[in-house]
Formats: sequence, C-alpha cells, structure tokens
Amino acid sequence: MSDVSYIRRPNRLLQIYACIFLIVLYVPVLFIPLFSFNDSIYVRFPLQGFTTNWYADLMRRDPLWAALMNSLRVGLSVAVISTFLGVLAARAITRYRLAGQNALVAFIMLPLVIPGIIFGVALLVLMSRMGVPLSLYTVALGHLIVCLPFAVATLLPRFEGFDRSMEEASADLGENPWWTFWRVTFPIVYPGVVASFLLTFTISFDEFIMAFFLSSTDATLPMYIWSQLRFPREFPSVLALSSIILLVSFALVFLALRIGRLGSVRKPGAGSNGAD
Amino acid sequence: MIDAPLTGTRPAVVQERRPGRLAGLFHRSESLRGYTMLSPTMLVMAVGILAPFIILLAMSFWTRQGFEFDTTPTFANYARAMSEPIFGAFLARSFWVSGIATVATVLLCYPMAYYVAFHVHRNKMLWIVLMTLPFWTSYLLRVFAWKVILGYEGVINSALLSMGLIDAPLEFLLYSQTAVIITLAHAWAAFAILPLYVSLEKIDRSLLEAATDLGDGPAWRFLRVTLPLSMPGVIAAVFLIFIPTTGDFITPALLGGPDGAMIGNLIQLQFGAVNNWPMGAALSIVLMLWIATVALVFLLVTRKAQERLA
Amino acid sequence: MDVVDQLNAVRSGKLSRRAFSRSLLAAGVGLAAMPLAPRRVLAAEGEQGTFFTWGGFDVPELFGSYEAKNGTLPNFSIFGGSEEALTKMRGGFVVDVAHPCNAGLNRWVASGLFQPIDTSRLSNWPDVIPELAAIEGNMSASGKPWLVPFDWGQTSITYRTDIFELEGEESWDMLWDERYAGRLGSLASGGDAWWCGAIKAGVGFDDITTDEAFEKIAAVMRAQRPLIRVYTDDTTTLEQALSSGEMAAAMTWNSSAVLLKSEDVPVRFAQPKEGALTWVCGPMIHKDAPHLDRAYDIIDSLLSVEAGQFMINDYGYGHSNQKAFDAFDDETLAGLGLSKNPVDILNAGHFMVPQSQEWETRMNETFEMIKAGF
Amino acid sequence: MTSTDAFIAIREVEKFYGSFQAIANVSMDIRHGEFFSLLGASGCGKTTLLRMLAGFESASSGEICIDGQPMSEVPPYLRPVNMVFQNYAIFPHLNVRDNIAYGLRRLRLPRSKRHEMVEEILDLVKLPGYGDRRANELSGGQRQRVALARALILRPKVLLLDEPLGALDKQLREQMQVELRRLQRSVGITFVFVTHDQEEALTLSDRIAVMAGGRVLQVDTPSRLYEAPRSREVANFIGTMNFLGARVVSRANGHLRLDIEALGQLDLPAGGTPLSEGDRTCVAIRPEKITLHKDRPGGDAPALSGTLEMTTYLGERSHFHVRVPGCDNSFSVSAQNNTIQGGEGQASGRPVWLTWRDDALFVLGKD
Repeated sequence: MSDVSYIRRPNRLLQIYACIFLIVLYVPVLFIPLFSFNDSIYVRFPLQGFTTNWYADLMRRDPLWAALMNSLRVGLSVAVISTFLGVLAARAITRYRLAGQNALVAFIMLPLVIPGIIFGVALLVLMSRMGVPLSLYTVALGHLIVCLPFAVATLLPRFEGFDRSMEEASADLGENPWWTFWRVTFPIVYPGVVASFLLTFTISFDEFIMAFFLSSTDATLPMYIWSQLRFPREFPSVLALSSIILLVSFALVFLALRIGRLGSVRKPGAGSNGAD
Repeated sequence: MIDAPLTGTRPAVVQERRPGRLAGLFHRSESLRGYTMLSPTMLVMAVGILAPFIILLAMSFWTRQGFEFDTTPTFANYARAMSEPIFGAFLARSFWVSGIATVATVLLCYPMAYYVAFHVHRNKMLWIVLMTLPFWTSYLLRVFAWKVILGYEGVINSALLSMGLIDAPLEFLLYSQTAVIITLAHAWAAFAILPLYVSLEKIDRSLLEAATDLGDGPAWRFLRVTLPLSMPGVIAAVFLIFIPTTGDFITPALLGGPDGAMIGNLIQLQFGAVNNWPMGAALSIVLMLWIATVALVFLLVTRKAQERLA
Repeated sequence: MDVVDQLNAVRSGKLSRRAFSRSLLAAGVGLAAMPLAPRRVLAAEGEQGTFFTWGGFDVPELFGSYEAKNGTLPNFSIFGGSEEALTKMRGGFVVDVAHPCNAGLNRWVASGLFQPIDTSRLSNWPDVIPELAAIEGNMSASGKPWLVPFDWGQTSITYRTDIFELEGEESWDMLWDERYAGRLGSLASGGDAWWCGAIKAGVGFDDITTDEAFEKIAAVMRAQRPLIRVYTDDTTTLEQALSSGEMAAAMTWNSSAVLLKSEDVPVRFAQPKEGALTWVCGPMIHKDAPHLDRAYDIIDSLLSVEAGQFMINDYGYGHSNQKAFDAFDDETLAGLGLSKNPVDILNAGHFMVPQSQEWETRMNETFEMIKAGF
Repeated sequence: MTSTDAFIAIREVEKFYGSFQAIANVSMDIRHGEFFSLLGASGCGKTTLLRMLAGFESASSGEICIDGQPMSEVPPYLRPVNMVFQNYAIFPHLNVRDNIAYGLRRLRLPRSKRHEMVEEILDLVKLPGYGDRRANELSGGQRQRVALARALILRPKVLLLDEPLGALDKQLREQMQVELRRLQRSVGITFVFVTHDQEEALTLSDRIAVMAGGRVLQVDTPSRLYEAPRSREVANFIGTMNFLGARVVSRANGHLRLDIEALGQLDLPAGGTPLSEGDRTCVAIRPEKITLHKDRPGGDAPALSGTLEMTTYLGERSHFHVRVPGCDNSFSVSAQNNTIQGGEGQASGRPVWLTWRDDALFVLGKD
C-alpha cells in the first residue's frame, strides 16, 4: 500500500491530461518570446533567423516606455487604492453587523457580472456629460471599478477567518483602534493584502476595454499594443518588451514562492524541538 | 442592539485622556462605525457605477441629432433594438459563442483543478502559479498569438500539412467563430481554474471516504459527492467567464472575421464609427438585461438540477 | 531591482515581514502619489504640443525640426480611425493638432472644434503644392485654410503578382473576383471601402449622396461580402495575409505595398482602370489648443522636406511639400502610385468629396449592416 | 460591605441584545486584591459581564466604576484592566517576546528596559528563554502563560480571565490553578475570573458570584456558598445536594417548625430566610453529611429508611443512590470507602437507613 490514502492515489490518465493542459496553456504564450527573436517585422512562420535587434531597438522606443510607465503608474495606484478600499470594506463587512449588508456586498461585486464594455461606455458618457477631460485619471477610475470587487473578494475570506479576540486583546493591552489596526489586524491579514495588491495590479496592468474608452493622449501599455498591432514596424519591439515583462514576472513569482517555501520549512523544524 | 441614551448626568470621568462625547458615541455605535468604514468604498462605487448607469439609462431614451442629442425621452432606440433583426442576431450570436466558450473552458479546466486539488500533494502553490502565469502576459498579445497558431501558415496548418493530413491550409480556423471560441477558452482559463480549485480543495476528504465506505465507486462518488459539493465553484466559474466574454469586442474584432462579430462590436461601433451614442446606450442596457435573465435562468436550472441529483 | 532586494532581505531575515509590508506600502503610496500624467514631469523642459494622429506618425523622423527647436518630441495621442478621433474630441478631449482627411473635413469643421490656420507662421508653406490645399471646403471665411495638407495617397488594391492571375487590365473587379473567394481582404472603414464600392458601381462621387447611389453601392458591397476573408482597420493583418499567401488581393493604402516590397514579397499596388480612390490628409488646430506655438511647430515640422522624404521613402505616401519629391526619380514614384505632379494623380483617380455628418452616419450604418451580413 | 471595599463597583447594570436581556440589573462590589470568580452555566451572562468590565460591551443601563472612576465612556484601550482571553489571542505574527511587550509601546520605554521587563515576567510565568518562540510553536499551557504575562506586564488594576483553563487537559488545569493562585498572591492584583467549573471556582476564589439567566444569585466565599447556599439554584450548582420539600408550620425564636416530606415535623434554625407560616420551601443536605446504615440505627435521631438503587464506586469514595418512600427524587449519599459499614458489594434493592447530624440539615429560601 502506498503512503497516500485511497482517495488520493495517483491517476495516470489525469496526470497525462494535466501535462497536455499545461502545454496547451503555455504554447501561445511562448510564441511571444519566440517571435521577439525572429528577424522579420511580420509575425509568421517560417522563422526568418535569429536577431536581438528588437531588444536593442527597445531603448529607442520612447512611446513604448512611456506607455509602460503609464501602465505601471495606473496599475500601482489602482492596486494601492483598491486594496486600501477593499481592506476597509472587508473589515467593515466582517467586523460589524450592518443592516443591508448583503445588498452592499452584492453592490460591490456588481462589476464582476457586468461586461466591461458597458462600464467603459457608461463612464465615458458620464465623463463627457460632466465635461471631465479624459486622462490617466479616468482610466484609473475605470480600473478601480473593475478591480474593487476582486480586492474585496480576495480580502473578505481573510478577514472572515480573522479572530476578533486578537483585536480585543490589543485594545485590552492599551492600543487605540488605529494602532491596533497597524500592529495586529494588518500584519495578520497581510497575505490577503499582498494577494489583493498583486491581483488588482495584474488586472489593471492588462486591462484594455476601460482604457480603450477612457484614455486620452497617455496610452497605457495595452492601448499602445493595440495601436501597434496595425503597424508592423514597431510590433516586434512590443513582443520584446512583453517577453521581458513575462520573464520578470516569472522570476518574481518563483522568487516569492521560494521565499514562501523556505519560510514554511523553517517553522515546523523550529517548532519540533520546542513545544512542551 | 439598543444602546443606552447618552444622558448628561453621568459623573465626570477623571481619566487622564478622556475621549470626547462624539468619540464616545462613535465608540458605542457599532453600525455607525461600520458604515463610516464602508463609506469610502461605497462612494467610489457610487461615482463609478451608479452615476454612469443613471446617465447611460437616461441617454438610452434620447436620440442623436447631428453632433448633439435630442433629450426628449423616447423608446425609439429600444423599438429599433427589438424590430431590426441585426441586433437580435448579434445578441444571439454573442450568447452562443461565449456560451460555448464558457462550457468548453469549465469542462476542460475541471479535471485540471481536480487533479491539483486531489492528486498533487507537494508544491500545490507551484501548480496554481504555473496555471495562472500565462495570464500575466498581455491579453492582446495572447489573442495575437492565437492568430499565429490558427493562421493560414500557422502552427496547426503547418503541422497538418507536413503530416500530409490536408492538402491546403484549413481556412475556417482563423476569422471564424471557432477562432473566437478557442481563444476565449484559452484566455479565460484562469478564471475557471481558480474558483474550481478552491471549491474542490474545500471538500472534506472524509466525505469522500464516507461515500466510498457506503459503497460508491469512483464514478458515483464523483457524481454524488464531489460534483455537487464543487457546484459553487462551477457556478462562479461560469459567471466569471460567460458574462465578460459576452460583451467582449477585441477577440471577435481580431479573430472573428466577418461572421464572428459580437454584440460588443456593435456597441463599440455606436460609440465609434456609427456615432449613435443613445443607440449604443440602449444596446448596453438591453445586453445587461439579457445577461441578467440568462444568469437567473442558469441559477434556477442548476438549483433544480442539484435538487434532482440530491 | 528594489523588490528583489526586499525579498532577499526578507529571506535572510534582515527585514521583518512587518517592515517589508511597510516599505512595500510606502513604495505603493509613493508611486500612487506620483502624478498620473507624465507631462507634468516633463514640465521642466517646457510644455509640449499634442499631436492626435494615426499610429505610425508618432515617429521622430517626422519631427526633426520640432525636436531641434523644442529639444524633445511632441506628445502623441493615437487613434485608429478619424471617426473615433472626432467622437473623442467631441467628448471633450482637447489636443493641439489633429490629423483628419479630406473626406471628413466638412464634418470636422462643422463640429466647431477647430481654428483656421495662419499659414504665415509656417516656414514651409510656400513649398506646399497649392492644389492639395485647395480642396473643397478648406477655406474659412477669413481666407485661411482649416487643414494644411500633409500626406496624400491612394486606396487601391495590393495583390500578389505570383498568385493573382490578372485577367486583362488591373481593375476594381479584382476585389470582386469569385475565383478568389475567401482570399480577398478589405479595409473595414466605410471611409475607404464605401468609396471604392462607389467607383466599382460606377457612381460618380458628386452623386454619392443620392438614394439611388446608396442602393447601387450597397448592392455592390453585399455582393462582395461573401468573397471577403476579413474586414479590418488593421493594415498589418492585410499585409501579413498577403505576405503569407492567405490573401491574393486586398484593399490597402500605398504604405502596405511599400512595406511588402521591402520584405521581398511579390506584390503590386494596382492602378485600376476605373481609377483609384485618392485622398489627402493633414493637420488641423484645435480651437482651444493649449500650446498654439507648439501646434505651429508640429505642422511646420510635418511639412518639412525631411519629413516628406521619409513619408515617400518609408511609407510610400505622397507628401505636400513639392521639394520632397526632388530626391526621387519618376519611376520610383510611379511604382508607388505617386507623381511629382499630384494634380495628375488627383485627376486620374477619384478624389474623395467631403460629406455631411448625416451622410457619414447613414453610410456607416449601412456598411456596418452589410459587413455583419444584413 | 462598606463603599471603601468596592474596588470595582457594578451598579444596576443591564444589557440587552435586541429584546434579549443578557444581564438583568446586576449590582455587586469586588474588593481590592481579591480573587473573584463569576460562576455559571454557559449563557448565564458571566462572560458578557466580564467583557463589560473590559469595555468590549457597553451596558444598556447602569454604571461600572473601577477604582472610583466610572467606565462607561472609557474605551477598552484606556481602561486600567487587562484580560486573558479564552483562546488566549496570542498574536500569530509576533514571537513570544513581542507578544508580551505588545502593550509596552505606549510607555515609550528604552529597548533595554523593555527587554528586562519581558525577561522578568517570563521568569514569573516560568517560561524563561521562550522569548523567540512563535505563537504556533507553543503548547496550550505555554500559550496561557504568555497570555498571562502579556496582561500582567502592564500592572493592571484588574486582571480579567475568561475561562482561561477551559482548553487545558485535567492535569494541566490543576497545575495551572495552583499557579494562578500563586501568581495572584505574588502580584497582588485583583483577579476577576470567569468559569463554568464550580470546583475550579471553589479552589481558586476568595469570593464567587453565582450567576444564572443574567442575574447574580449569590455572592459569597466558597465555604459559605457550599455550606449555606441561599437558594435551591445555587445549592444545585455548587456540588450535589439532596432536597426535601417542606412547609412552614410556624416561626418562633429564630426557629422554624417545618413539615418535611418523608420526615415529618422538625425544628430548624431560620437563618436569614424570610420565611413565614404557610410558605412552601425546601430543606437540603449534602450527600457527604449523610451516614448510610445497613441496619436500623438506634437512638431517636431522625432517620430515613429506603432501598439502595445504585452504587457507583469512585476509588477513594463511593456514591449511593437511595430511594426513600415519600420522596420525589432519590437520595444521593457519598461516603469515604474506609468508613462504609459493610464495605463493597452493596447489592441493589436491599434496605438501608440514612442518618445525619442535626446541623447538617438546613432550610433554603422561598421556592
């Protein structure tokens, strides 16, 4: 008998399926770095030859860098704000018994069940009616609406699992609510905050539809990519930049995972020679 | 909760740091604090959702007049949306395409989520990350990549040609509804895997052991225990994919070809080339109502099915 | 990279998780507090003008004199089609210079969003081909033009000489050739396709507003739809399809043929016997242009000989500066469908006639219905 | 009780949750330096009362004063009380030292001083050298000590303990009881201790408040509570008690003449009971104060005859259930095993006789 239980014993068929699934998942994505080294402005087979020109070229593509910076700015702002608002909302929802609570949660989650195009259009109409000029701020507002439900959805379970006596203990030990939040609540929900931050940043960074309707002179990266899809001369540089972004995000995620694993390995080890 | 009224006759507090009366009220009224804490989020949502929707709704009753709008309320736009077959046809096509894409995505992702939840014992996190990493690349570029794969000289056609299975490249692969469905299914996989995985992971293993103990083989166990218990994940995945894809317009614009355009493209046209914002607003409202209806029907059907199964 | 250092510090235990979170938050707040509009950051170099244009015109080669004068490039905002651009500007989007074409001129002027251009402020104005500036509806009441011609060209057929078997002369019939059903491409915008349909249907551009013309053109477009593999605004798609052989012929602008030739794809930019569709585009100044001086710098830069040579050589478009053509021989120009004397081209082809908003809307609605199969 | 005794004064405190009355008009005083327990079944309001002392719940009406200062407007973090939570609420993201030093931030002490205080308190709770441990590396007993240390380091005027021993196994619980008592003596802080375990309350407390249904039934020392419960409820809650229904025949000279079921008429001291002629009441007797006889005892002391129903052997002593004709409930009798006449193996159904000393039987308040 193996060391795994009856329910968990390996299933060959599923393993094969999982492998195929991952391959299909990755193949389209890996075309991006592949063609970023292809010596042709057209993305098509057969490959024309190896070149790193597109990477060298990147340095000179000011609009591309500007678009990247815009996306980073919007993404980080949106991630910070939506996570902050998400923390407030999740805490209020889990901490207090509020009348109409379910309706409020449903309202926050509304953007999840409404196509982006409708939001983009509605916000565009509102902005133009109110005479608000389109800018990265309007894009950020649109992204905020899209991201908030995700932030709240990520944070809510974390806050729901939160033991209220922790906060009471802090208050009891003399910390006012503000310090209690920073010394106890926040560190305990920290993983949820990080998850929310990463998720909202990723969503905003790749959001196209809102940006399509709400951006002006300052294109976000997806808007720039969209405009370059029609102009093959710049397109390989877009592929090159995207490959770099892909690589950086892979590296970051694996680094984070490694740190996480080291942390979790250390803990039980230290615990075993201690308690009782 | 009933709080004591704040009477003025209480003995003075001789505490060093005495909080004010207002702070006292704040300290005592739980729900007041709750609503205060919720208010910034609600404010943003009100500005970002309520206000635009009110104006969108209002605009859907207007009519275009050259560069301006005639704000006399009229049902003309809705009447047009009902009477002209193009709108209905596009709506039906959108629901068809994203419906198929949704079903395909959920069906394909379920075994994967199941595998990770039940058969991966170490490094589960690594698997989750592996499955979501592809979605960190730009959506547009992923769509574009599918264009390369499905294209005339694309990966599939080249492979089939070199294997001698076909004589000429398959043209239906690209610029068709098939292309849109394939791409949507790939692009939204993460939105299926995560809720499915979470709902499967939550299932208490002892329930499965109990089902086995009570005489269910793997197939029955799956049908009678695993599947019903993972239904919340399935429903979440269906909503998370079906609703946004119904309104998608980039994927059909890039890969759909003449017969692949969806309602999102039509709405976008009203705000772009056709330049009929009130009509676009009306179409958006109609789309939203239809989505709500479809979602409701889906919920009722799944509930009924679950009852039957149970 | 900052984040990596931080993660390492966490790992080695130098930084507590709390400190990490705090610094992460600080970084986030810092970045969030950074103004979202990068222009404010550049303010030290002086505010730059904004050019609202098609993708591909946001390249430094066109702004040599602007850069020399102001030390940096202007800001760009990119649109996919001039209709989209006008819609956005009517929605309150303010730029200094926008880039429409002659077909839209009337409507752009009628929107009241633009100011006439003082040509005396443009050093390159004397070299501008006068016929291009004299397009219909371009003169304001003050005698100043609304639009300064910059690029001009044709909408015609780019076809694979090795795939497409020409029967007789080059003609618009090529895009209605049933032998190549499913291997023909078209631009998606009515601003090109509808006019080409009019040429094919034999409707004179002066009669294009009549109901009869509408029906005739619509019939032609409906007949074409089953043959078309894809309608797209995205010229890359057409170019790639042509280069792979997926398409035998497609409606394109000059630049597609030029690009494909430079990639050694055997293509020709047809000169159909019925005549090609000819257009001219150019900058207009927004009435509330926040940087009026820069706006004139942008336009003057676009009109320069250097910009012109780049346009002809790299994009295959005509340019409005007569002197820009001096560097090219007649044969090269003919191959591009251009000529040193644009009047030849304008006379040989069909020059777009500006239309009213009502017409544009009706045309777009009809054409979108046809494309959708109704 | 004089007002100077009232270190914590609870005056007419009521608490409603909606229409549910959690605390019903409670008034009592807790003295300085006292180990005071709130004893009651779950849901009796004892934890609510404790949380009102801590400031987590506010009174719907009434006032709580600690050391002479009214507390209703004072938020929990400004109150001179600290609490040991039922689940200990050890912060999972901090190690033991930071947990204990948590409340010291406000005091703005130098780092070395803080460190010193933590080490000192760790010694006090017998956890020296555990400063670097994380919360999830501690056993239940250690967590409890950390929670104690964390609260005590702030030298509160009152330490509140919410069933802190409930999560521990029996052996550890007994050990911790001793330790809690030792700690309380050595630091001299007023302890308010919530428990549902009467034995624990009796062992630890100077005084105990027995609560039920949001009311305080009786506040007294453990021995008084045991020996002289004022009501059937209290008597029932603390230890085992045998009750006999009774009716007052007459009252004179501090004595009551009672007509008791199965026993007939008897004279008993009235004590503080407000009974008068004709009232229905109960007399009570503890199981260990009854002597079990196999044979009819001599003398004229009151004796009851009955049949043995069941015997439970408990090691050092045995428990007997005896059915007495004319009584609703069977009698509980407890006896040390070395004193039982007849030893082991008392067969069920055999006749037995019960006797007691005169002062063992006492009368309770009105039914």
